[in-house]
Amino acid sequence: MNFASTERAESFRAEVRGFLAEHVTDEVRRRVEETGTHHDWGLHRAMADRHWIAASWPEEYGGLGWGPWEMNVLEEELFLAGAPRDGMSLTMTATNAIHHAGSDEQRRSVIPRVLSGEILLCLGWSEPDAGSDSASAKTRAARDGGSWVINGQKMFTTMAHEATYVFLLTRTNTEVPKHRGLTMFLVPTDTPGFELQPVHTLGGERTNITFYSDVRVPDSARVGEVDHGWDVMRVALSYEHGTSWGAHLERLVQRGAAWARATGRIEEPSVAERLARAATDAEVAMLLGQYSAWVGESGRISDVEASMAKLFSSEALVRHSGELVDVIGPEALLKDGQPGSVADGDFEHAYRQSVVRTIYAGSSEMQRNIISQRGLGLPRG
Amino acid sequence: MNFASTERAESFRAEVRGFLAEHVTDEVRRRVEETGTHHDWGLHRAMADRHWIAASWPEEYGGLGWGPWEMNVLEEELFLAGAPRDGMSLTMTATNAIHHAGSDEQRRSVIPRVLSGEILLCLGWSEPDAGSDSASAKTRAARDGGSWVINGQKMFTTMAHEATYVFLLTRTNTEVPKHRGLTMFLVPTDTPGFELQPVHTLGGERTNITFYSDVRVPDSARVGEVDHGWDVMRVALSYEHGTSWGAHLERLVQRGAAWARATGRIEEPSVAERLARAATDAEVAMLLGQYSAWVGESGRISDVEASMAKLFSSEALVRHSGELVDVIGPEALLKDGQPGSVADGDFEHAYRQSVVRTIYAGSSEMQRNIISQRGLGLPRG
Amino acid sequence: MELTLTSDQEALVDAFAGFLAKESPPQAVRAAEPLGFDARLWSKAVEMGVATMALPDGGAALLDLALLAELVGRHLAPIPFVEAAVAGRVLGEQRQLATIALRPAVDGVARLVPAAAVATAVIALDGNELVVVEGRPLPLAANMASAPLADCDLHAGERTVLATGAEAVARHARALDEWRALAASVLYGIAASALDIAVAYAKQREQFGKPIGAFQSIAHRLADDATAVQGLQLLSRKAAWALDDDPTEGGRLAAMAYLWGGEVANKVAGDSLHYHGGYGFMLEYDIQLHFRRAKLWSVAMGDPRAAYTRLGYQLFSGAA
Amino acid sequence: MELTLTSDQEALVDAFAGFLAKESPPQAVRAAEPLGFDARLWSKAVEMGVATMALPDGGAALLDLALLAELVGRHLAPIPFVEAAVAGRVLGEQRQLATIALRPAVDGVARLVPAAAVATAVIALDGNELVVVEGRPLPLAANMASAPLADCDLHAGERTVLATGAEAVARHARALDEWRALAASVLYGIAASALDIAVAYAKQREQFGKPIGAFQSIAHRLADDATAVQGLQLLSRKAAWALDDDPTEGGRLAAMAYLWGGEVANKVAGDSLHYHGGYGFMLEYDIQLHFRRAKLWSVAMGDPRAAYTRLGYQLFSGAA
Repeated sequence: MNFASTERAESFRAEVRGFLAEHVTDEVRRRVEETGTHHDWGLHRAMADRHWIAASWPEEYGGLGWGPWEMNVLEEELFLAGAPRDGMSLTMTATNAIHHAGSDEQRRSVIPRVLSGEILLCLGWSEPDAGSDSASAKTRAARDGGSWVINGQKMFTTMAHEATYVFLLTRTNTEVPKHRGLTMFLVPTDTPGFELQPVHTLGGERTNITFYSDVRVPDSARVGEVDHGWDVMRVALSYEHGTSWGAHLERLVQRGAAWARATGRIEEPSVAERLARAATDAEVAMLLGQYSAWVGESGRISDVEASMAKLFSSEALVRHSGELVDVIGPEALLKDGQPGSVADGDFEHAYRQSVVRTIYAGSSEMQRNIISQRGLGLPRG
Repeated sequence: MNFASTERAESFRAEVRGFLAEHVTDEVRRRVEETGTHHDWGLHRAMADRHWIAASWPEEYGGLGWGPWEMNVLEEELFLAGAPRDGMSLTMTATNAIHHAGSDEQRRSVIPRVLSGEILLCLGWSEPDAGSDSASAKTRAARDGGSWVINGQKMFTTMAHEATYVFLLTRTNTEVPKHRGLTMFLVPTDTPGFELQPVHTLGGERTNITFYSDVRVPDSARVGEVDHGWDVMRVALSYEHGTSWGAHLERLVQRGAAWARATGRIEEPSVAERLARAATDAEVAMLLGQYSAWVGESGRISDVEASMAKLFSSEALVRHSGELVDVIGPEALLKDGQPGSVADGDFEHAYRQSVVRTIYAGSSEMQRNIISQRGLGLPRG
Repeated sequence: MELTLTSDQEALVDAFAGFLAKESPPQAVRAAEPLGFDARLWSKAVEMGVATMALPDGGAALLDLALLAELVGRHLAPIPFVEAAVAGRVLGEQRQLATIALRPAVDGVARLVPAAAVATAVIALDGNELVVVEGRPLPLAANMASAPLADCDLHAGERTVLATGAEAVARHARALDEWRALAASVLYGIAASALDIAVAYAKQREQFGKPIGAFQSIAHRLADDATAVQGLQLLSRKAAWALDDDPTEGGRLAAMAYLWGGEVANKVAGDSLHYHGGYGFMLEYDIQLHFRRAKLWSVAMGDPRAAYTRLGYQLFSGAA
Repeated sequence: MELTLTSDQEALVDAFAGFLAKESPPQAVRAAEPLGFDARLWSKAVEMGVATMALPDGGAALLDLALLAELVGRHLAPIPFVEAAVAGRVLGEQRQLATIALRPAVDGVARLVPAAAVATAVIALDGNELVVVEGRPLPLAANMASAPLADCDLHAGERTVLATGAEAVARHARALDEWRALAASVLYGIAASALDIAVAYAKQREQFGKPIGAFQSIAHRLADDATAVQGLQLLSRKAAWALDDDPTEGGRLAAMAYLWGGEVANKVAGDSLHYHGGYGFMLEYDIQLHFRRAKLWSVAMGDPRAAYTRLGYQLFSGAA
């Protein structure tokens, strides 16, 4: 047993860090901030050039064969650099599912363009009445000869305005229990009848509502078997669990400590104490993430471990982003660019953004269900 | 609207405080500590002499006609003085139910002896498999001619070793839903077949398991109608809700502040801060209790308000008793009488005792159910 | 203790609640962003007399003002009711429109003064002088809460010294106690409204075939939140009452109410936001308005932890 | 990162776990109260070699000791394993039975030294001297946790100065880092065992017609607790590993692990006690044993809040 990172991982780390220092410029960050679109085509394509978009994939499929451990390093560094990554992470969640469950034609037509950085995919899962409970989706896909006609509406289709396809969850059967009447499609966003409406959020991120009015796709757009969409979703969901959420908190602590040192406030006992507590939580959060990656690296299912990492780090981020604002006082809430604003408005931004991290990619409540039921073997309520 | 106490209540307060200073001697406290029996006959009878045992009752029934507000003052002072009060509070919970639901004969034979301080009653409600869920009681009472034969076992029959009667919840019908097959009895503790076994607890309190083996009582021992015991229980439960739980916390804060001042530790910022936080919670806890008393005084049902007061003050007590031990360090955990022990071991004692206060008289979970369902109108789970 | 509102108080609350329900709906609150000031709303409120009633001869007790401040919080009304009330009581007269700096000036500048971006008079403690500086509204310091904060150079306008030395300090301290009590009432209003929104949403929103309010994980947190909100109502009202009627307790209670209020409002608004799932983050839902405002009110005077420490010294240190 | 135990580690853990399961069941833990020491158990443990393996030439890494300390915590074993291990590493040899004072002596007296009521040698920092004082076990300072604490007069026995000045301070600081890492492991063991007890009870105990573990209010808190326990396992093991293998990180991680460990163990033991309802308070249930011990371990060095503050200075203050 040892906690040392591998030389290989650390040499990746150095390489990634150097790359990000070059590509995640202040201009990139500013554009992300202004548009709320957490994606930068320049960064994305530069990463694609290095095969980092799907680095975990075998080399024969266009990846680098990195294990969860190296992927964790990559993600940690992306978070620590404050790099925009929604585009690549949403795209890869869908692409992993297509890789596993798609048709040969889908793999051929979609995957190379994803890996080259040419296109993005987005996820059409949530609906107005189906948030945590995705399986109760009502967006309808009806067979019409050799094609399907889709009608409905999806919430939070983040990145739809940049994506070439929506990886769409639809209902194809209402006569069976909800999990058994779902089918997945890959819907091109230029299909007639597809429309979107931007949604602006508290954290500054832009997302979308997407509308489907008699959207017609051929049967070849179907991913997986008819009425077996939930199986495909489960594959996708298993890739949605990142492991490096703790890096958000680590970044916040580093920024907070830099501020406290620069202003001399670190000399106040309660400031030192709060930063030490935050740093301790960050250490735990990073370790839980690394543990989850290590379990994955060992070839075991790491759903419970991933849930622990996500639950702990997102809840800790909420606590500590609030605490840091308290430490700093009203100046912490000034917008970036205002006279007297602190750390480029990072703390007010973190405070606004943190709560959403306890919601997306599985709310804290869903994570606690997974941990208590799958991890501890407690009965369902 | 005003927050001033009434002159009448404050003159009670002065009187009660003087009385307690005289009767709650160090010797009384020591005996309570040693035996774990939170009752002192001398104090109890001195209170009975003043008609304080049932001060809320009308004068014609042997009380003083005090409203919830004055009762709250009395209870606050009892808590602040660290007076033993299990004997009187358990007795009065049962006696209130007998007063409302008992037969004339029961009222005549029991109540005068209670009010004179001659006897105590205890509550036989909890069972091994029925804690928060009292209505699932299994202790069986079976009719046999003109009498009843009782068999079963009760947990946490606190004060049974001093009491003359157990106010006993039994099952008389297994063919109906659980709440509708219960009957209450008043069982003399000298009845053959009644036995008890002491139970010693973390907080130092002594309670008992009571056993009922072919305990035979006449039908005149029944309180309320056959199979309508739950109605009687509800009356009793409505009297179980005290309002002055906050005074426990206030007492702890006062002791903590006295210690911090005496040792000079109050000059440490984090010590001052923690005491101020505890004092703030104590203020809130006392106010919630007073509010509940005031709602009761106004003639309205105060179940939600009482639940809030109990929930908040017991959970705050757990937090702050732990914090105070932290502030003081290992010395806080020394037993009373050890060289270097702090405040007569009050803090280690409070730490051990505090958690049970989140359990008895309705666990925090039960209080949250009451608040969310009756207070906020949320649906049952 | 008598917690029923008097008939006068009830009439006052009813009138102002009706006014704000009509004139300060969420659309108006949004429209007033990012300055956080609705001039039309304020002039109507002034017409109603809510600004003048705060004055020493306006006939209102601080508790009456607290009841109005609760409503300002509930409706997130973009008017400097609290600032103007406190400043008016310092000046003894109404000026169009006065406010007060919560932190002592440093090098002659009072930083992030509430309402200074819309006020024409700023009261501040500048060294050992209590001053009022009159001039035009100052440039907005744009912030997360859309509050009309501004920095104020105390030598840049028409400066009048109101008091010096101990008197200056005492008058400023009294004003801050009043501000704390009224800010606690605003925080109560924000928290109570965030709770109402959460409860309504939890009853209506269904997941897994039942209202989310039927899940204990949400219902029990709401019970804790409701308890905290009830406690805050009592504590903030008691603080306002005590500042008038129980002077030895007023300062202590105002400090407690303000600090507790900050904790409660941030927790309840944050919880309510969380229960909304993704919807809470959509700017078109109202709860984010509460979430952003609660935080600024709670840190307007600086680090709450430091304030708890000062309160601890004040309450328990033999020295103080 | 490789988190699988080596085969040596696994053998060590299996052997000691088997030993403690047999020799230190809850009855034995109770029987050892209030002194908190089972002499027979300790001499068997010494025979097994768990005391000597801690020595510099005993061949054990600190991580190996941490794995054993976890088991001491899990079984609440009434033996001074941690104290003897840390003291042995200071002395470089095994003495029957050495311990170490965690706080510097004041006026020549080290207060509430762990295991000093059963030890014959006490190491302490006395001014700028690192001393060992030999003599008989000292009178028990009876305490809530039933731990063999005692006050030690550093001039009352046979006193040997081990080091002076900077060397004394450095050796003592190193020993405390080791103590912190091993104490964190004990706290992990207590927390993990309290969690196991809670989970087993929540599956078996029924109320309102279902196991209490099916209620979200309990299940979700258990999920939080399980997460904290997992985090503590990782952090405490990493701290022990780093003290040997990554010296620049060891002290920081040991401080974090110990402080976090105290929080987790107290929370999880308190929660577990709470889930037991009234039964948790019956002395015959085991969970109260965990609850009482967790608190002492967490405050043995004094106020954890002050320790967090020192850690903050150490991590972030340019001056340190």
